[in-house]
Amino acid sequence: MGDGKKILFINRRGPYGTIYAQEALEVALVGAVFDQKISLAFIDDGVFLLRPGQSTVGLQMKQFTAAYRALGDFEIHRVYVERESLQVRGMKEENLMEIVTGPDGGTRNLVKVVSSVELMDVIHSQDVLLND
Amino acid sequence: MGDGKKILFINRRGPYGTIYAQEALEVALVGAVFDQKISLAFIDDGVFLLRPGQSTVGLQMKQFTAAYRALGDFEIHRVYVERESLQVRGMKEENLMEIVTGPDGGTRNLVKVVSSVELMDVIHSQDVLLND
Amino acid sequence: MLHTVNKSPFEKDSLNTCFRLARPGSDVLLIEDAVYAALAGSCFEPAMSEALARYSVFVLKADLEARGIDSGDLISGVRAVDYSGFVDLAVKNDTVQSWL
Amino acid sequence: MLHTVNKSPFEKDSLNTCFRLARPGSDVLLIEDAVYAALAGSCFEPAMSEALARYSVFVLKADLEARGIDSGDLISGVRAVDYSGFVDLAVKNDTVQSWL
Amino acid sequence: MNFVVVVNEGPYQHQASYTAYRFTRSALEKGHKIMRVFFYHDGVNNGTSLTVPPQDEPQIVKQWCQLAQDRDLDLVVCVAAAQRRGIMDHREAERHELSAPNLAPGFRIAGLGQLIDASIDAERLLVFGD
Amino acid sequence: MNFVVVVNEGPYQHQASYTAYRFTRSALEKGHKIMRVFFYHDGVNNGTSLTVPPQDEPQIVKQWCQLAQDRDLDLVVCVAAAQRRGIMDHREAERHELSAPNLAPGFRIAGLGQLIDASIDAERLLVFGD
Repeated sequence: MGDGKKILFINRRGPYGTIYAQEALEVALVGAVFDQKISLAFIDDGVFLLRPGQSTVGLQMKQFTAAYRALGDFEIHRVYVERESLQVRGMKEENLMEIVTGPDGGTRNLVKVVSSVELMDVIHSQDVLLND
Repeated sequence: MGDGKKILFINRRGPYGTIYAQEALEVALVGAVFDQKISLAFIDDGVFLLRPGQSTVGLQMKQFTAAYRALGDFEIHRVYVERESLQVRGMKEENLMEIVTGPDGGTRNLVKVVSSVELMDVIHSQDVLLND
Repeated sequence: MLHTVNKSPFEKDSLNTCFRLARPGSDVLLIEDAVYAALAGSCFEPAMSEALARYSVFVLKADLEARGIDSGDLISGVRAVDYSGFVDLAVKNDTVQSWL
Repeated sequence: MLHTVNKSPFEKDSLNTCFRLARPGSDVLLIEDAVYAALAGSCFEPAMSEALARYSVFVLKADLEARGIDSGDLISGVRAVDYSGFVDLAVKNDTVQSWL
Repeated sequence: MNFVVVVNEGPYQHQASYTAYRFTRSALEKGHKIMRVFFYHDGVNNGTSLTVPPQDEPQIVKQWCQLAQDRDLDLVVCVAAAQRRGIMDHREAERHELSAPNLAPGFRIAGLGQLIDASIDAERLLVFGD
Repeated sequence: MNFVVVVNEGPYQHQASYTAYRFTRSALEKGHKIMRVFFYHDGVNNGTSLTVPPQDEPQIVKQWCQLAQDRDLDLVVCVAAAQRRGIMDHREAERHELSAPNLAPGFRIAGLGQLIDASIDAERLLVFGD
């Protein structure tokens, strides 16, 4: 983990209805190779991005959210999900897509469900906030 | 007033933040020369379009809402404004921009404030609904 | 009359406006991000249940599947249709209103 | 920290999310359609009044004027700034979060 | 039955163009007629000839072009909206002395009257947007 | 102070590009530095050379070009977002064998690294979008 800037990518929209989250993921993956302290946050409809079981065969669009798992292969600090956003949407914490890191055994899920108050602290401790 | 189709243009967004209302007005003005029974409805943030006192000098954008008055020169059937949308936004009925019609004296304000239930009937009695 | 809605009810007010202005007996079709409104257990479920007493509510199947929502996740009474069913709904009803 | 919001609170949830996640003491700047949130007498006034107890709330003057909102229409405590004031707010705060 | 379809958003940023395309294709497959697809607002950006999307993503502009060719679809890009956003056919590019047109084959540029005309003549009008 | 400005929406449909432009101009007038304006998502459409808006409306593309020229501003259009949406410079148009480029003068096309780079080096980053 570099001593670079703390950069947080905030996702607040669901998948497929718009391209914002897909293109934001492309930025995050590029950012991950810059040796900065990168995190992602999923808030509001952004929590739908980590909903499992997505199949775009019928929609004939790219199922890009599978690529969130690739974040585990990079030096990503954390993936935060706001608990209040999940609750409002009837989403269960235990049903979120996992993003696993740690190639040599001892794997760890990067996804961390946090309260609004905890997320507030995360947001206010960043150097750069990117969102769309 | 022609016996053409009843076409309702529905405006649900305010001015300047997006161009939808401005370009929708361009369609309505073109539609007005086609000898159809044209009406407009202002719902949700669309009621902000008829708020008086708009000045875009500082914004350096076109103050297009003045052109709603031009509707009075065309064979427009009615301009409906939803009362509930006004109330939620703290807007007073008597403060709405007037759209006056009737060139030879006996002028009449095309703008009619209606309840949600009345507007429901208006919407369901149209042949074509255009919105953006 | 057919009313289509394409916005998540957690993000935008479009579906609430549809439910305020669609006449009882109307068909309401949820497409794109609006399919999240049919998710059981959300804070929007009471509004949707109330709407189901007044409208026939449909959801576009491809949009559900893409968003990881299967039939077991739906509020009961909501019916899934494919694009062909969307066309049929547009044919069946005299006019279509898109709440964007 | 500076939080900017550009969406009408009657249309989208952005401002509510801002108020949920902005730390007390933050600066909040309403631009574009978000300036409608500062309108006195709307159903959003209670939320805004509560926010004013926790944040310094600013509105962009050019956006107010364009939308026909004059200083007498504003909820008291909200302060109007011009683009230069916007830049000053961005300079004064270490980070800027845009709630879109 | 005779439809007119209105598309208000460009390719990729919003799902609107995809949904409109799927509806249109399905209606045609069921034997209905699409008298016109009218591209308005940012929808005019669907008419660009210059997209090169990644191969594993929808080729929505090409799909519209192909459908136009296969089914003799009338794809109309609004001229006023297109001028604001930089979509030009040969005639417009020449008139404004701009380098080169970028309107994709299968699309044509025309006025708002084409939308009103279609909404009068068609039996159903559907709007796809944001 | 050193800013980077991100623009996520195209010209005309949304106010984002206007607000970003006014912020940028004001910051420059106050003596600050704008190290880069990065156009992402539909924001890439600000880089088209083919807009001909009505004369009584903002000429936002030309305004960005002019500001770039006057102040030596670095206007960067994201290549991946631009390929999806049909914004091309000479090199890209040749590579894809497309008719002609449509990138406006004053803009350049580059990768997402330019956004990350800028967000690391600049003291403040502001996003303007929908």
